[in-house]
Amino acid sequence: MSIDAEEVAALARDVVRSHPPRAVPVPQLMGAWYDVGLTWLHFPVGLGGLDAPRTLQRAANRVLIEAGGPEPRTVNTVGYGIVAGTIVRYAPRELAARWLRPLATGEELWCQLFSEPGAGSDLAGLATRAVRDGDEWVVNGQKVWTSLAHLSRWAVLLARTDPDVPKHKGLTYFVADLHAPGVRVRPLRQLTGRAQFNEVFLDDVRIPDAHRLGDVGRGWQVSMSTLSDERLSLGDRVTARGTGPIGDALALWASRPRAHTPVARERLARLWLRAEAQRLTVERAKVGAAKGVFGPEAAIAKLVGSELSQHVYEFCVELLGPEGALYESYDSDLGDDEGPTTYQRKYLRSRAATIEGGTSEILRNVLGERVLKLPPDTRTDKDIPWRDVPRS
Amino acid sequence: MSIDAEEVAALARDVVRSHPPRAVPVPQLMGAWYDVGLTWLHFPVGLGGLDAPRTLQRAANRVLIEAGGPEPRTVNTVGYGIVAGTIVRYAPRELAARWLRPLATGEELWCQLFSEPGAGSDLAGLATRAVRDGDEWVVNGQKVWTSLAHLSRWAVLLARTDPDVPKHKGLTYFVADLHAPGVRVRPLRQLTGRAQFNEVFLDDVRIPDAHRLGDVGRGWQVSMSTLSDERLSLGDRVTARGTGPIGDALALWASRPRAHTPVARERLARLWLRAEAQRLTVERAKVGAAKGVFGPEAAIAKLVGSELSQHVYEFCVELLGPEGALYESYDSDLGDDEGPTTYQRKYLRSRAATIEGGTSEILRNVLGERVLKLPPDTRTDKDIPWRDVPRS
Amino acid sequence: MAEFEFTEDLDDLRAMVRKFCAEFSPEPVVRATMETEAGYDAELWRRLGTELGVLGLAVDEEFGGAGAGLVAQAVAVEEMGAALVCGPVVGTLALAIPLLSAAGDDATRRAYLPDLVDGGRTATVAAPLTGGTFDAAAVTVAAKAEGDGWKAEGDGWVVSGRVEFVPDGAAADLLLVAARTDHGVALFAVDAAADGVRREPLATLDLTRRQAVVEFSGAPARLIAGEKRALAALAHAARVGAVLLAAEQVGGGRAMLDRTVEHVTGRYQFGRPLGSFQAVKHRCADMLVAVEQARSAAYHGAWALQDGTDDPQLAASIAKAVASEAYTRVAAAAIQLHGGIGFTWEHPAHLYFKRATADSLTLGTVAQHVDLVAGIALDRD
Amino acid sequence: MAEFEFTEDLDDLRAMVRKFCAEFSPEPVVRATMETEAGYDAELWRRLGTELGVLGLAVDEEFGGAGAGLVAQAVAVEEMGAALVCGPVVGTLALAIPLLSAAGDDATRRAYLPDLVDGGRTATVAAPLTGGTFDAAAVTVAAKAEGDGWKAEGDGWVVSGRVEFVPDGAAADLLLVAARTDHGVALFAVDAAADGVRREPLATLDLTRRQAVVEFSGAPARLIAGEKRALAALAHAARVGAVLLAAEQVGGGRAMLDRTVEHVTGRYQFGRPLGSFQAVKHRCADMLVAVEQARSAAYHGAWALQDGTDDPQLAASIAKAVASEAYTRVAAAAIQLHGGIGFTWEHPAHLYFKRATADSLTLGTVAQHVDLVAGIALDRD
Repeated sequence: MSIDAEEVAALARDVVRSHPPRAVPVPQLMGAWYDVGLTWLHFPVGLGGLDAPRTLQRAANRVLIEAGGPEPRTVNTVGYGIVAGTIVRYAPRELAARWLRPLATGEELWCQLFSEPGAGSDLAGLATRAVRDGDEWVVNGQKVWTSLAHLSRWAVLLARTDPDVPKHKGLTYFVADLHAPGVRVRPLRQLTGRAQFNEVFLDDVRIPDAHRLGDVGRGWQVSMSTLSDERLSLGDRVTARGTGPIGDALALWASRPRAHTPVARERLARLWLRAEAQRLTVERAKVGAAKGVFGPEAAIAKLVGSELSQHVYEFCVELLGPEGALYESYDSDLGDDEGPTTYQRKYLRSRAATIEGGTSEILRNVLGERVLKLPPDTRTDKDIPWRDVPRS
Repeated sequence: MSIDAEEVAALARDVVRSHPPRAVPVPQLMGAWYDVGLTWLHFPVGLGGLDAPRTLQRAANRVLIEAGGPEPRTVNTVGYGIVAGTIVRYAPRELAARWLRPLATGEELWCQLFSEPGAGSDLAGLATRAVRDGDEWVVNGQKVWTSLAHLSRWAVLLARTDPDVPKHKGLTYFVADLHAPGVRVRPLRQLTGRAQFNEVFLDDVRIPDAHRLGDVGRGWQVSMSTLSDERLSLGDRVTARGTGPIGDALALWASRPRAHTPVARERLARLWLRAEAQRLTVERAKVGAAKGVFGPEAAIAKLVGSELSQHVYEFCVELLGPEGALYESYDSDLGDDEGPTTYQRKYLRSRAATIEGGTSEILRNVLGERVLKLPPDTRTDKDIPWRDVPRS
Repeated sequence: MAEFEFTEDLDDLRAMVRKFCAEFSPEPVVRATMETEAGYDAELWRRLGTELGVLGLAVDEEFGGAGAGLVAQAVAVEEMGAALVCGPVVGTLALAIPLLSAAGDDATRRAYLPDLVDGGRTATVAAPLTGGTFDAAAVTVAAKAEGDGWKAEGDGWVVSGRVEFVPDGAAADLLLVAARTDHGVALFAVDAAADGVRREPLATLDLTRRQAVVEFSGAPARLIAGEKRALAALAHAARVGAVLLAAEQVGGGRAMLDRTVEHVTGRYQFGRPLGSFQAVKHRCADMLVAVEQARSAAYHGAWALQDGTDDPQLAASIAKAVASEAYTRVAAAAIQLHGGIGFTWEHPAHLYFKRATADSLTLGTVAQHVDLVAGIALDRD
Repeated sequence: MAEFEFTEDLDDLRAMVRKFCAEFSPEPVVRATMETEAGYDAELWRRLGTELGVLGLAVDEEFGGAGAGLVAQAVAVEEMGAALVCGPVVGTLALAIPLLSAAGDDATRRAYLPDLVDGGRTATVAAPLTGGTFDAAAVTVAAKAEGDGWKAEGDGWVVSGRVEFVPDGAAADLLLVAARTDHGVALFAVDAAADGVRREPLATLDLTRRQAVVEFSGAPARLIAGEKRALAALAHAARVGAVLLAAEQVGGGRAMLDRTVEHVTGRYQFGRPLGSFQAVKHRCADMLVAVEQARSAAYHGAWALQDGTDDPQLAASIAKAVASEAYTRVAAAAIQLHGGIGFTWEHPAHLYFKRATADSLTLGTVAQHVDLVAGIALDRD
């Protein structure tokens, strides 16, 4: 616990010296990074960490990135942000060791089998069943909105193990092997023409009980701890003024001087102000997070950022004028929508921003109930067996 | 029933010829108007009507107004729009005759004792009690948001006669004499500094059972029939382009050429468009109403009009710049906020527009549930005795 | 017929078009058609013209139309919009037919209109109309008389130049072209199959709504109208086009609202129908308000142009501005209220959202029409 | 101190000011004070200066201040705004003190600042600052030297002219006046009690926030700064003023949010607390978002001006634009969510709504600051 930012940076410099990021393949680099304990500084020694305060993580990552290495999170998005913390908290050490290193190096990607077509925002209402059979569980159901499933080796899975208790109490959290028999992954084409997400069908998929994380019936609590990891990692991110969607709008603006009407200029300036207020709020949240103080800023960031991105790309498409009604192509290899692309595609893609990862409606509930402590909505589904809850 | 618009107009011309509106006092003019049966054409003969279709009313009113007479509704706002239809439907003929003529002439003004401080939008949750005592009822409680109470002789009153049944079922509808002992009217000062509304305190006020309109316990149904009268009268109103709040903004705009920035111009044009779309929607509703077809337009008109008026006066105050932060005076004789006044006062007054006469939240519920037939919110108060409903 | 008097005839017309679309252009047909190269089904278009007779409702009977007026045409377009019917609605119905009706002499109208009204041929307009009005200064095509000066008969002209963003430009049989002459801007008819016409289809955001770049290099052209008539007719066509697009936007918005109400009524979360949640209900109410306001604005526009009861440019810009804003907001809300499923290719919400976007960028953006409104309603005196 | 590091010192300061306001300026005191002629209680103001020492937090210790920086001053102003403390916050705290700090030489600062910081005297600035920046072209006062040219000592000048909308203009003891001279615009100090000074109080929308018209006719004036220093200092004061008003807006918005949450939690309709209805809850959530964004923008502004870490005009305009928008929206939402009671004179919501309105029209409207932001963030290169 006595390690400080300077020592962390020194360790990091050793790694990038012995494994020059621009020369060494990522898995090898990130393997060394893991072995030294720099991947998650606050994890135990031997599991990619040094039992150090997580606030030091930025010092390590800065060295890595400045030397040309990857932003670690991008190596295995779901694995870093959502899975690793859950594994280290709930998996036996031996399995954790088995899973974490290839997770950290990116050799085994992870995805998340949570959402279902029938559940939507009501995640705890999910219907995928896991039935115990000796030392194994047999899983049947359908998951959706799974990014990376077609590339992943492992998934964290939330399934219903007891339909006769209220919905939050009958869930259990598993690690599923996506190479196991009975798993079928189908890309889900989006309105952009691309497929960034998948449907995953689970037919009699067998999972060893050892791959259960947390107690039977405690899946909801386990998944909640995951969400708080996600929130804690906010502080690692970097935001610069005029980047992200508003950066796109600024670039478009600069390239279209003929479209510079006073009215459009004012509209863009107001978007810029919202983006900047938002960015500053995230910056403020980081300072708080570094001190262990978590305010409402993460939920606000998602809520405002997603709605803002829609308004920004609406502005872009209107600024394009008739050209905004063109599109490069809907024919596709079903690749994803990430990375540089056209304004029109981003405009379409932005429609999902207020749905994925918590709808704006749910986020406003969260702000109202968890932050402002307003009384909950009348609930009729909380205390009755899941089996009896009305469903579509 | 065979009377037509031409005959109605002829009758109206007779009245204005024999009682020249610019020469004869209003009560005398409107008395003659009533006696001929032109006040509410669809009412029975002898009660201010001719048993004629209400669609002919416009023909009569046009003659009156063109001859310099008052818009009849303004003679007794609440009486015409809300009370008269209820009286004619529920009061014994003798009492109806007693009440309607002075109502029509404006000699006895009416007001409405519905809202209560503890009920708000939940009108049916009201707490004013009426207890039977022989041939009378004894009423105790407090009403609020009563316009004209200090000038009125009579009021329609909704009171709880049975607290042991669900809230909608325990209400009864009365006519209260505001000159009766136990009635106290207190003006309620608004944020504008003026007092347009009153609080009315009822302490052991005695009402004869004959002044009950409708059956005991049927007050809710009676009050609902009142609301639909209000909606039906929409068609009588006249709206011209560029009048109302947007007219104020246009006048201000014309008077301040130095404030004509492109950005302000666009903002005003967008407000103008909303006002115009709104006006056209009311016009469309009138055509439908004349054919007996009632769509969602009346609720939309209230919802949009009230929010628009706020945005319009926000624009005005911002256009005024530093001058917008001035105010003529909060010292007042507690007069009301109607009639010509300053932009700043209208700006303040407009904040009530989305609250009075049905909040915007309630109106959106109405549009969602009654027009779009969406499923109702979870209700916990509908089927239990009023006495047991949780209250603040 | 007084404004907003929807007669029984109009109701019947609406029911007929709705039924036809439900039967012959349901969603699978729309999806199949939009994936074709042409982007529309010529046979379906012909049936709309002949069987239903809804392509020339505002055209005089003398020229093959129904003489029923622009309001009737708007009703038909609204229903076609609600069903996302693929076809040259913008090019032929909203622009070329009104343009020819206003610009051509009787002989010209007799020559062209009946085929367009029957749906046997399609046409479009190659002229700078993207700003919401006809912008004569932006004409990019030049016409040269092979003889001298104006001719009563239209032959003997050639046109050259390039026009971007021509609606339905790749499929149209007939191109109505605004071109600069020595005597000002005039209107010409060009056979799309003629030599000297090159068309480059554009990949569009809305696959049901195509555009093309059209390039003329000495293409033979027939003079339809000289400057005075041409300018007035092009301005008129821009307004009629705006009003008909507004009607289409009303139809699409209404369809999305209905669809959304159905979804949130039947779908349960947290043990309750989604639509019982106030946030969902209120957003639906806002969609309803938007659609109803758009309906008022669009039909006011149709009645005003039909009966001359309002400033035509003002009426058209009110219609287009209000309906564009409404449709895009309603379609976006529909996606949101459908949740993840509304974001998939399989669900029709995106088809409407894309149509709403394309409509809002066609014949003038909201900002451009707001500017036009400001010019008329605010800048006077 | 890094940006957004709210140290324990700042937390303590906040708690102290909050406690003081709760005790000595609760709502009844605010109401009583706002009905007085002066509109503020000189004794309370003096206590804020001496007992609490929160009027000169950003002033160097040498001149009687605490030398704690602008962020600390913003914290104090936020709390005073939350309590609607009546006093010359705009004139003295937000404008005159920063202006003197920036414009005066040491002797001048020693002469004026300690009394202002103590709260024993009040001051204001009579200069065209209503557009959000100092507008030298709009100066309406002329200064004439009784001797010749510039003087090192400030005596021997007289000023004449009329200035509208002077914040706290009627009550201020000292008037800092921008006036035109033969050598450009300079800054003068005028004793408000001097001959040749006439002040006409204005009836204000926000009774807790007074203004006046100030007219000078040959009033004796003391030169504080010549053109170069005057222009820079006036621009600086406009920015500090914008940032401090933004902090006040954050305080007021937060107070309204807290008040509203309390109301909708305790008030039942339809058998449930109002706050359990999603429409109410979501509107509260939007209020929270607005307040939090305003907080970020306001304190970024304070830190940026304190530490020089951002373009000062950009930082100030971000603060004022975001916080103005937030406060007016939050105060309006508060009235709405209180229902009828929120519209009464008895309920405090209107006091905040009027303060929000007045603040949004003081030292630049939202539109003016948006324009300033556009000039810096969009128009470059």
